Amino acid sequence: MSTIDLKTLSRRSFLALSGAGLAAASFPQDLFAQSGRNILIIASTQDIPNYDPHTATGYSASFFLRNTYEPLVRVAGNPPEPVPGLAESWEVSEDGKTYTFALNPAAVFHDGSPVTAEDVVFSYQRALRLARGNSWMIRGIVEPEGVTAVDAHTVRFDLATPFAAFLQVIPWIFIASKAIAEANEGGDDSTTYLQANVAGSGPFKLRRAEAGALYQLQRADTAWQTGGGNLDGVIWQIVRESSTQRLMLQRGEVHISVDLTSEDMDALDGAPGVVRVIEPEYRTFSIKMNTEHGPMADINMRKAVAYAMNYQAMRDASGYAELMTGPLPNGILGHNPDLEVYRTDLDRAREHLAMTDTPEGGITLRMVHVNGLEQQRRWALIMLDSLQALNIQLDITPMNWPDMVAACQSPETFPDLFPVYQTANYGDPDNIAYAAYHSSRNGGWQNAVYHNPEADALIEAGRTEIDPARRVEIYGQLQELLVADCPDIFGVLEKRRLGMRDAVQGFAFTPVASNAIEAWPLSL
Amino acid sequence: MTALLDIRDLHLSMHSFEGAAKVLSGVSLSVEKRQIWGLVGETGCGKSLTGLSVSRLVRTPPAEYTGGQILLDGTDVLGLSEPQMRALRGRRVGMIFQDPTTNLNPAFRIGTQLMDVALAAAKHDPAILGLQPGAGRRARKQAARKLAIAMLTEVGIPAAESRLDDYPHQFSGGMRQRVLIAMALIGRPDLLIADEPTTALDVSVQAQILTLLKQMVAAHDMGVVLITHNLGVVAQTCTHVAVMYAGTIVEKGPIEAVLADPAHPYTQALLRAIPDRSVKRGQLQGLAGAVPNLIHPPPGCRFAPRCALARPSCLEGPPPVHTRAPDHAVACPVVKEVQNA
Amino acid sequence: MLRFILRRILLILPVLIGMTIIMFVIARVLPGDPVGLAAGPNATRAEIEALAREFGLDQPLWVQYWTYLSGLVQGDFGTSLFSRRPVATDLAAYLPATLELVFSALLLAILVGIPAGLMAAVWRNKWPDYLSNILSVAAISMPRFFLGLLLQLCFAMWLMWLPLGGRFPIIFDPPPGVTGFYTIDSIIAGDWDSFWTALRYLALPAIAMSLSPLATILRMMRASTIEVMHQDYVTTARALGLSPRLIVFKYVLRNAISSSLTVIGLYFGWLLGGTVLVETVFDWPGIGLYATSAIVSQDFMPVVSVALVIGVLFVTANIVIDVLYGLINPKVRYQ
Amino acid sequence: MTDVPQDSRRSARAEASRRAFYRFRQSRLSMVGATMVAVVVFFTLFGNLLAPYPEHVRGGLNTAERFQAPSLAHPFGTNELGQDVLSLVMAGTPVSVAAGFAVVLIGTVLGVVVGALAGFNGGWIDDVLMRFSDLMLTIPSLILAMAVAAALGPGFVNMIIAIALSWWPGYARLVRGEVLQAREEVYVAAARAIGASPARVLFRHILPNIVSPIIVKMSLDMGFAILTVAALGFIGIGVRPPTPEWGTLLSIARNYMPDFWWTAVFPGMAMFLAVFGFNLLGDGLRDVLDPRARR
Amino acid sequence: MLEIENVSRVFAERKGMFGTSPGVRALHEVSLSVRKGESFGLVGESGSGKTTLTRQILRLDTPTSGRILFEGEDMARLSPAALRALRAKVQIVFQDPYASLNPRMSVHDIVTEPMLIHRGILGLNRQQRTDRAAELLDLVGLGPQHLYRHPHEFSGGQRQRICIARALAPGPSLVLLDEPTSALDVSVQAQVLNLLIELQQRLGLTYFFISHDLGVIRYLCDRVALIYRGEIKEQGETQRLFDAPESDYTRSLLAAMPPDVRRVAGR
Repeated sequence: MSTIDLKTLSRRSFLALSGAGLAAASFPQDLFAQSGRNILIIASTQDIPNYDPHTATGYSASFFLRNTYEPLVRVAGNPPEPVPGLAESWEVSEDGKTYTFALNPAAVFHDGSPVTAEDVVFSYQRALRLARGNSWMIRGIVEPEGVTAVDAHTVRFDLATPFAAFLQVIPWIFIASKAIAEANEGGDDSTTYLQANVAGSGPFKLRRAEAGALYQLQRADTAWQTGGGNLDGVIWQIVRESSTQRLMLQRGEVHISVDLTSEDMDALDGAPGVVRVIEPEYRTFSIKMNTEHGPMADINMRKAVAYAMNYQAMRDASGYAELMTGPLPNGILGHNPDLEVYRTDLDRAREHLAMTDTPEGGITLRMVHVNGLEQQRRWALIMLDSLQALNIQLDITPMNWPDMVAACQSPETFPDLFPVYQTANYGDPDNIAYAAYHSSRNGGWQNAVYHNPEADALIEAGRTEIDPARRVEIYGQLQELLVADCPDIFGVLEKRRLGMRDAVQGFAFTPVASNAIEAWPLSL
Repeated sequence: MTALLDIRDLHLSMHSFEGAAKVLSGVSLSVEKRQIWGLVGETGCGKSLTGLSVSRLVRTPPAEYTGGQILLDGTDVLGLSEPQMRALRGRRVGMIFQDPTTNLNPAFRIGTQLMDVALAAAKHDPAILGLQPGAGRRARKQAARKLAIAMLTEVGIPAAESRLDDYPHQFSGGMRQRVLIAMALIGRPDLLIADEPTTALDVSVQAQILTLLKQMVAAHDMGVVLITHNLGVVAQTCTHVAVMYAGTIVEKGPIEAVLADPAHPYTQALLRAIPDRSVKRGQLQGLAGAVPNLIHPPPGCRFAPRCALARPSCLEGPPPVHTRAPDHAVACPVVKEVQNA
Repeated sequence: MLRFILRRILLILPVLIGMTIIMFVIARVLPGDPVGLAAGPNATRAEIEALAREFGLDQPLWVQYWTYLSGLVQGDFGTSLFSRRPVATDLAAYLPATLELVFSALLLAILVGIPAGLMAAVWRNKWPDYLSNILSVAAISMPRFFLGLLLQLCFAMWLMWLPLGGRFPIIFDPPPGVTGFYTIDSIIAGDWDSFWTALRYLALPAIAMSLSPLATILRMMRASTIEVMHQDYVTTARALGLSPRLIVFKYVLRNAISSSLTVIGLYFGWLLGGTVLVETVFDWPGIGLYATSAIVSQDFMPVVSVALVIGVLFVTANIVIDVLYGLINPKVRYQ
Repeated sequence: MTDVPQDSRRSARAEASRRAFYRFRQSRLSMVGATMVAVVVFFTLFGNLLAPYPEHVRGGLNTAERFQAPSLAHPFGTNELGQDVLSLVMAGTPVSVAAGFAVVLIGTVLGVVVGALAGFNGGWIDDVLMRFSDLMLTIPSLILAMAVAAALGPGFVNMIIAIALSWWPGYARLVRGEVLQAREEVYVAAARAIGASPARVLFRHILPNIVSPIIVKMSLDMGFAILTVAALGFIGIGVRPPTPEWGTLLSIARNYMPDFWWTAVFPGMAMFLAVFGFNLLGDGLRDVLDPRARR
Repeated sequence: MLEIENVSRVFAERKGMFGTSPGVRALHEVSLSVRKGESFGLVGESGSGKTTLTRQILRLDTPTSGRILFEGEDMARLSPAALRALRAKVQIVFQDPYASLNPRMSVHDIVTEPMLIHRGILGLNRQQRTDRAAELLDLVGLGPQHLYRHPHEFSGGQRQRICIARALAPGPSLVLLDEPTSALDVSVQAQVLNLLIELQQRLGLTYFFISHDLGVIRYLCDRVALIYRGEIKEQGETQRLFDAPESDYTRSLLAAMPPDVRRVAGR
């Protein structure tokens, strides 16, 4: 390979080479540059089924929207901090209820028209109106009439209640062009149009979409953002097997792979031209228990299971991960690393089991894992193995995600045990606390059944409190309460695993939605 | 003068799961030009195998020739290589089989099939097409086509030229058999083997085809072996007859001699079993017993177990052949004794 | 002949209606909550109900069916509950990929299977026949997905001769679309580099798909050749001195192929239905992958539509086979 | 008097089966197939007992020994949870074979009922039943099975139901064709002429004479049923964990290729060999039982 | 005993793959009568409608028009029970002895089956049926030692004897013989023909004998009818028909007959 003069390598020879699959294991990523343009290729298992900025969810859609749309504020750094997006600057009132954003006058949509405060108002109202996608993050906090255009480049938010994490959630509410949206209203609030078209002001625009295969973005000629890298385009390529992603990364056929397993990371260790990013983040992975119905409604049964669980196997099977200490992600604001939590202790497990109605075990518990989620499957098997010590059988049911969501609607249909990831969309304890333990979320998958008025009160207090010290105190109490109540088997925090070609420049890890890569700062 | 076809003491075994069946044991038959030999016998007596052997169309294995010769104009076909054999088929020996429906390829026009045979024959004898050697492909094809038309006309197919492009299923049974006769004769063979050519046809059509056969023999100076189980057909058509039983020829000779004076008990029994005008109801005589197992055939005369005249000596060895009248041969020791006595 | 074709084409209609009814009944009788997924993990019950209303899923089954059918008449295959894209758009994008794969596999199977079957019959009970017999049973027994994985393991992962998966190097635009078949499009465009590239991407999945039909066609061809060689007309042809070559390649081949045709028609449908597995292994962006993801998310319209398209293609293929059969087989033609 | 016929009856049967067995043995491949099936049946019966790590079959794991390459202790290596792959593959035999057999059996029963009804009655019953099975055949079977299995949720029984649902039309067509053919046999006309009732004609004269092609199809289908079961497992909608089904094992293992190839290759080979055995056996049976199809 | 009055049978048009074939007129205004105790011969070439006519008589098929009377009763109007009873009285022997025996059944089962079906009429118990089967085998010249063998173990002639035994089992008065000897060799044919004559004399049977072989017809039948393309061309006493044929068709058929073998000899 080294004999090839990269400068003169034409499209023709590139095709020949890529068609041959390339005999050498190291495929010089520079070849991509020789294709004439700097195009970054990201491999992911996940398709982008929908890119309406106000209804789409999932990290693949997040990737798409973060690069084609612009929110008021972006998030960057580790720990994550709000940085200017459309808003050049912002002010917060003393009581934390009024936010005023000054828009960047240079900001223009892909069609060249300027981004105005009206577009912001339109977008927030539309998000709340459609009530899908990320709007749950601001529901009850931002009311439609609470967003007002002060002037063409100033927007004011009057919050219904103070919200400590407000600046952390608005990166996920994207601003679409009111003019384009209204021109394509189509009787359905533009949803048909926007799920397949882009009306954003992000640095990239859509060039090619082949559902299920790839989405190619192209640097917008109107890009007004500053400080970017040299990318001409980005391709989000769907590669369903992580091992394939890894091989492609090794061969240089992709630049970034966002869904690698720990085994893949091990295999990449020392691979030439590959950089591994293994960073802690706030995504929890725990096993929920049915605190309301069936054997797990008995706290002693929950504790028995929590003590019986083989935490070492859990950690082993999770690869790059650390065991959680309590309900909140390690290292997040208010997290108590000294919390005394459950660890494998069969004697204590049997003690607690003896206090239940079935002191000898002999029962069968039901655990659901979601089809296709390998780690959940592993945990189900570990649970099965662990429970054998208590003479408890485990019935493992793989379910499709929608069926599982449906099963979450009532305690009667919720399984005894259900492992679940909770991704942190924003780096605030409220994210996990509210989503996973507040009773208002009952019936949803994040917290199907657990409710405890004391916990609710603490969560609400933590949410509306602005003083960080006070919040640490509140979350400290909440953690102790939750450990005592044992609604979950607190699992692991998996480290984020990204694989990257060393040619990728300008990457800075941030622990929120870190696989929805922002391409603007990157260079090849 | 050597005979056109001279089968000498032919032995054929057929191997199967049960063992080797001696399906032909010492068959001898000599056919001259302008003779029509009827080869008659019951199912499984070896008539068809004898006919197929002349063209060497019996698959070996499972069959195996264990003795004898088949001389065609003095050449033993059993000693020929497959390509040499191919040169004889169609050109020296023509064949017609029983079922005109299955013997024509349904996927090809009859013209194509006739012309292919003519062209194959012309490879070994260019004179058939009436062309100089080295004539072009086109010319050969055209000559073959002309020949096919002539042949079809000769076997009595009206508007032959227009029917060349028809497919077999567009012909009636009798017409198909005429086409097959044309195919068998297009290479101008000296010998024609016709294996039950009329069995599948209705009586009225049968008569026409047999008449046609006789005409063809006269016109082309051929020898014919007509294989049939129907003595009526033999009586109608043949000049000579050979009666087969269990792989042997028990009696053969000119048709008048054999039919008027059947010597072999089997021939006699066969004739007595035919319901013809002279037989009154209830007077027909069948033949008791069954055809012997050819894997372990009876020693000596194979007909002995069913024979009314059989005596212990019949089982001792192959029955001696003796001549009863000129060309009238019988393989039966008893008859000989009776005659001598 | 033309009337026959027309009538057969008209007969597709009841098939379509029947298939859609069956699929509708099956999809609706079975448990599952497709709306739940489509609404997203954070949806409330009210939102789910609203979505169900939007898609008419709260209507009685026959109303839903009627809506679907009347849309179908106008080429509207409904909308994906999950992506909210029109299914017709997706199908238009995925179908050419699948067809290219299926046709290549079938072509390979025919081009290798028919001569190999003929040879096996000619060399009956000799070693090439035994070998082809063992290999073809093995090929039929080999799960396509396992074969795909092995091919991938050998040729893409270890030897690295061929790509792991996909259809074309993604940083390049595929050849300009006329047919949607990259190989043919690149030939049309005269772009040989693209052609070889497309072919290399096609190679492994096509081989993985073709092995089983290849073996079946081989066996079928062998059996029918042997059967034809036992026909009386072949004996007659031999008795009249035609050369073995002429007999085999002219007289036998045409008759034997016509009985193998039906198998080829059946295999077309089987391949279409079975692309799911190979497409999954090779990330081939076709309707199989599309159907799989729709099935997993219980997205009804794409599943029905994919089944429908495959069904119609299958029926169409059989019409084509019937016509071909008639062309080869004069008896049928003139009846 | 009665002894003689009894005796001859026995000898006739013996002769017929001896002949069939001879024909079967003639084909070495059939014998290989029969041997392979015998091995498969052996593992079906005893696979669970013979597994070197029976606790792994029950779901036990050992995360300290993840992804061990094949060795003496673990001839097929270990998987992502440190389970012995050999044990899982052995224990997977009964799953696949039982599922395949159940599918074929249900398909046969349904197909015979439908096909016999259609072929024997003719008329509109035939039309309706056959149009329906034609439609079912038109719907791509794998997609249908996947859709049904996905909707019913994973599980051994659900999977069997899903596959059998798309399996019976093949039998219905076969049986109908055979019944139609048998209906035209002279001995059937003879039975009707002596006044046999339709039921008698069907059960005494037609069905016994079409058993052979059905058995042949069943034996040939066994392999394909096992394949389909594995295919559903591979797509990820097969049995429930920890049931060690081959397709499911393969589907999980493909994530670990090429480094941990043993987790994929051994279950795949097991699948292939089992199907291979059944297909060879089915071929042999066809040669013996269904002389019409014999080459 | 059997009256066939103006029976026609038209097969409806059939839809083929490439088009429709028009209706086929298999029988046209056929009228015949068979007297008790006689042998009635029906002669015709292939496709002349012989087999279609037998199917009508056996009620395996229904005529398009016309009626068939058996012992004075219109068969079309019989109750199911009466039709079953009639089935015992009218029996058939088919042409092909290889195809007309169920290969899965033993001779015992084959021969006792009609008795089992008509046990209501015949009133035979199991043992009696077996005994009668043995008698019947004896009657047709096969020993009872063959009772538990299967059809494939028999030669064609023996099979045809089994078929005859089966036909006789329910005690019929009319036996249809559909070319019963045309698949047999001539020596075997003679035996079977003689057996038929003997049985007729012993049991007082009426035969409806179908054949394309004029020789066999002449040998066996008292009266004969010629059928050509579904129409009766001529019928009458056998001797008269052979000596003084009236229709052209009969004449041409007789002309096509092979000559008597013995006469050739005297040529």
